[in-house]
Amino acid sequence: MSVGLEHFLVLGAVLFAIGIYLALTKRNAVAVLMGIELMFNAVNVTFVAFSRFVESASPLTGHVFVVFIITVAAAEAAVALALAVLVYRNRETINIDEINLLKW
Amino acid sequence: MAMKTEPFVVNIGPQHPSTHGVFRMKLTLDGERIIDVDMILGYLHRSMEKLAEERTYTQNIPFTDRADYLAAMTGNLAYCLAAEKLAGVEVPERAQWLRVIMSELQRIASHALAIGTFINDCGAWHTPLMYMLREREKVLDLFEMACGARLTVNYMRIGGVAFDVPDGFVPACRALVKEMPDRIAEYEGLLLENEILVARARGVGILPADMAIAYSISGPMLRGSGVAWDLRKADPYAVYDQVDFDIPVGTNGDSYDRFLVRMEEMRQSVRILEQGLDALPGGPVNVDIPVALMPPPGETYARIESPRGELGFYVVSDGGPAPFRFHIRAASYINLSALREMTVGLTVADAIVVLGSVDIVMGEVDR
Amino acid sequence: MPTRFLSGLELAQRIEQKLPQTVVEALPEWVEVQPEKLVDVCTFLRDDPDADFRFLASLTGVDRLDHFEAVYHLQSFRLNQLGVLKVKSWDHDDPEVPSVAPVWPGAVLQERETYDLMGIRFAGHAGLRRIFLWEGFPGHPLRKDWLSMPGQRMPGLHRFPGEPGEPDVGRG
Amino acid sequence: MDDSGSVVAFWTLAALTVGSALMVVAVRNLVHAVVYLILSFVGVAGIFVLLSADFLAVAQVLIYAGAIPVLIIFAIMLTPRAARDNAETSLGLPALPLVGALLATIISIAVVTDWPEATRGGFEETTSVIGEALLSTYVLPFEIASVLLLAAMLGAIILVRED
Amino acid sequence: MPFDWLRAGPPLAEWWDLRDLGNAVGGLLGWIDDRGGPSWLPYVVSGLIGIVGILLWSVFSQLFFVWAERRLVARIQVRLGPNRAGPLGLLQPVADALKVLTKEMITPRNADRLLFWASPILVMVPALVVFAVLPFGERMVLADLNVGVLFVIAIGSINTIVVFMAGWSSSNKFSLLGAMRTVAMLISYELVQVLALLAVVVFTNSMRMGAIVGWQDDFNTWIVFVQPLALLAYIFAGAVEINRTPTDIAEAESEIVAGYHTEYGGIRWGMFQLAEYVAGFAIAAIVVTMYLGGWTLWGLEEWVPGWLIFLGKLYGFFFVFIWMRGTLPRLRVDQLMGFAWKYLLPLLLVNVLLAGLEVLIWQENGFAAEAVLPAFAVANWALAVVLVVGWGQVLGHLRPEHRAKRPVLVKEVGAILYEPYPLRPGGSVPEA
Repeated sequence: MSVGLEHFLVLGAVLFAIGIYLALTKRNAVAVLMGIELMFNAVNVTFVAFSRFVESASPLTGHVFVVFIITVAAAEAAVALALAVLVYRNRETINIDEINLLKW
Repeated sequence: MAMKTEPFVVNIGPQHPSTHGVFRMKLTLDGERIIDVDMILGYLHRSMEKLAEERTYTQNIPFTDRADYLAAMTGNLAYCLAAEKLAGVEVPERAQWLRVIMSELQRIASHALAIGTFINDCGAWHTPLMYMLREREKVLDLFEMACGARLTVNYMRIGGVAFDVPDGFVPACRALVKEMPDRIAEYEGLLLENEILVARARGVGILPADMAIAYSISGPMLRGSGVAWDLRKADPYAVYDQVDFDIPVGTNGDSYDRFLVRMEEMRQSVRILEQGLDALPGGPVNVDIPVALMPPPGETYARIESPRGELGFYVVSDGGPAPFRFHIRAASYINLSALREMTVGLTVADAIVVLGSVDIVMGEVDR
Repeated sequence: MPTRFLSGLELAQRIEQKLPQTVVEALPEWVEVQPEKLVDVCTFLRDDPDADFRFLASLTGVDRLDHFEAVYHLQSFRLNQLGVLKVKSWDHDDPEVPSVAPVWPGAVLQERETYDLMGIRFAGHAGLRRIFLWEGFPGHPLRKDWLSMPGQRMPGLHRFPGEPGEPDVGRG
Repeated sequence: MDDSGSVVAFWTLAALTVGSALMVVAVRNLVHAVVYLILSFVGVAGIFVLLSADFLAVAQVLIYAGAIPVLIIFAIMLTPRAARDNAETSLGLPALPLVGALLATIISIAVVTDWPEATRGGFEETTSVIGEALLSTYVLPFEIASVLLLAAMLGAIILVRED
Repeated sequence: MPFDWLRAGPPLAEWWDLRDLGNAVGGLLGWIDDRGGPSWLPYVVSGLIGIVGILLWSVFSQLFFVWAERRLVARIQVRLGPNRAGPLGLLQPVADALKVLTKEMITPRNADRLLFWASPILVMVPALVVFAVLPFGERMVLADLNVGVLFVIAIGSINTIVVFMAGWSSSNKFSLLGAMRTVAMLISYELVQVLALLAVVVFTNSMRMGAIVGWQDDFNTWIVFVQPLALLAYIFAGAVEINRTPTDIAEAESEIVAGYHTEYGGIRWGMFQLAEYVAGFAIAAIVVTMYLGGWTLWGLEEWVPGWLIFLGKLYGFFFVFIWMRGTLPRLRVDQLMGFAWKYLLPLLLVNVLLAGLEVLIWQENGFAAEAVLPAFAVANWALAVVLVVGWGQVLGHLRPEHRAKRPVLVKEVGAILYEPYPLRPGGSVPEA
């Protein structure tokens, strides 16, 4: 029994699916953000797995991408959470069902 | 757009490391910032004023020990002054000087503890407290030598003091007087310039002079707020008019100033002690008074400068053997009036520092 | 220089000059004023440069069996003088005098204490609650008739305050 | 990767990661959800170690197990108690087939595609290579990312500032 | 072949040579290999030896240091300290441990049971795991990661979450206050830690702990000589991380009783206490490894076991923490955060820049280390003093309201000497 690229790709896919389910269904803005973070992680796993297993002249490019993703994710988390706090302050709720000012 | 956080109510006390007894502060917080303070007292209330109405004038002296149990001598003194004023008793010269000596020793002991616990409240890990307790121990040893008790001394009597001091007392007291200035200088060197202590206490809990007067604040707190007021000079009792000393006055009215004033007052007390030991005359230490002292009907208000401020006894006599009314004007209780004024807008950590700088004794607050 | 004791007679004279018909009785020891004028008198004494009583040294109440009196010891720092002011309330069941807390904020705690232990209500006091005893404690212990309160009420409680059960107010 | 240690490690870590991620969906308490999320992130860090990405593994722990949960916790604490549940919207049931379909697609692609697999083992030293790449080939994205971080920081501060 | 590095290097003396306990382990592993055991066995055996060794060492050190701290602080406080149980009171920690073990563990009714139960266990993890990358001796390291420095920082950040879990799950207001304080504080000081350690990495050009010690050994110097400012900042950040005065605001006894572990009793409280000490050892060990030459002592390690030198330095450094606890009051939380963001961070940024410049000058010109390192040391020490004092001046820590003063002495009563601060009553002096 051995572990190869497919194993990691499937793991990434499962994590991504869970993340997208969280983002789609959760009522709480913070929980939605947690789903998005999970999706980022799934993508990171995939990147690193490709970097490790796939033939390439500069295999560590995948790692560099992951570094960028982590950076951007941190920035995104900070802004998104600031938004959540702000929305709560203005609308007294962070239930995204009730945040519908932009609804057509 | 203000931050709408839920107000958060925290009970500091009645069982808390730094409420100095069973005092309870109900803090309403917004984050760490205090938006309201409520004091809840009475956990140590013993209804002394009612009990005193059932006992003779002499029997009431132990109550005054147990009101401000960290300054029993001054408590005794204030009550005896009131009773003497009411009954018209003259106190012999030697007793007067002994009263001054004991009061000043008591002031050193009480201020030492106040400074130690104050710095503890600022977050030191008991070290200054331990040093201060060492000094206090020496004073308590002297008390033990004089009257056999250390905390609730019951030493003063109406018309003098209970017993003359033993022969070894004056040399022992002189040794302490000789040693104390160095000690105080050492503590000042260690504490005054401590950057963290200054950062914690300077500018925290500011009480302006006019507010301090309006809130009936007295003692080191009042002097810390810049008011030069000391009953030992303003309304001399015993023989304070015959000793020379200075009143230390702070200028900014913050917690740090109160600490400074207490520190300097210890030094001034040592000065008074020196003069008192030199001037101590011979002679009797008390006068005979009837067992059931029955002062003529009337009322009196006698007050002294206790370590915590103006300690007053308002005693009303109806001619009987027991006081008709016995009211203690407790300094640290009334000093608490301004607590809300001083703490609202600060953080929890600051509130503890401010409370420490007020120097409350729950026995006196609740009585 | 010891504190000058401003005698009641002198004090009464000064008050009468400014606020006539407020002094009820003046003795060398103290001066009694009409309760309804108390706040005016106190404000006057506080702000008058000759009296300068900016410091309320002590506030307490006395149960004189047929009436209650509230006693105010006033101190001036600048002039170093002390004066004593009294007001009386002749309603022995429900004594009430005006609060001087607006004049001296230092009166807040002392009035609460006097209310708690003596039962004198201070009209105009914003937070007149019990302070040493708990809400629901029957009677006011410093009153002379406390041990034989009317209506067979007894001091003390059946149980600790806060425990479940009937409220203990006015247990008979 | 066919030694038994790697296989055991992979399955353990995969189970930890996926199990914790599922718990994030399942638990009702948002704070518990954050704790499970951290556990899941730590599992991902383990996966990174397995893939010999040591620098990324440590960075993952530092940022995903240390920094971002703190942000999330602060967001939770700054909003009221009532908003601390982890309930789902009515979209829960319709989302399931959608997510299932997506999952099936990705997995089929992953399995069916014939990836050009390399035969080399793990990396010896990743940190210095990443560092050099960031400051040579990818220097422009690197700078843009730093500007983005700065902008995000300023934005977050301005958003929640009390005027 | 696993653990080649353990068997590499010059053949040392026999396996029983105390100078290097790695010898014994290497001998054992070689013995297992020779007998043809399964390939995973050496991993498991060496891991177990390391883990059990670190665990036992940390527990016994903690017990000893509970006693040592009480005795030393007592000495600072002019009293005796524990002196009844056993000779010199040495058995006092044993008695304490027995008491803690037999006490009831109370769970508050409103506590979050899962997290309340898990926190005391998890709090040990970051404290202990750090030791995995720290070399106790030349080859005595459980896993000499090549990202060791980053690992240490990453593990430290987990601590934040555990403390928050403990405080939040207790359902106690003091705990929650303590937890939020800790979280705010730790994330501020994480940056300080990173920058302080980064300056070291710039010099050593490696994040491997072993290599950092090796660098100091090669150049016969300690990094503290070339990076004094970084050490100073790291000590402060370390004190924050392990909740010691002047930075023990997370469990400030006089304010919030015991902070995040107010509700814990019995052995659960004991775990927090143990973790606090072990984290303190970890900080001290990091300081010793990164700044104070690790297990080397200018050639003495040839004669004295390196791990003894390491432990000696570690305990010696831990004494600094005890000393701090005995002598300093506590800062307020906003002062502590202000100190990190306004004072330490700018200084450290300048420091990292300077370190980079120095290394650049050194490498580009190919100077000899013997010539260039003393020059750097002198320059950096001078600069550290200038920066610390100068930045303090700029921030106004030497303004009048920060300086000590004396009360005014008066003879006559009645005067009013009050001078208001330029600020609102009841408020505090605004930070510069």
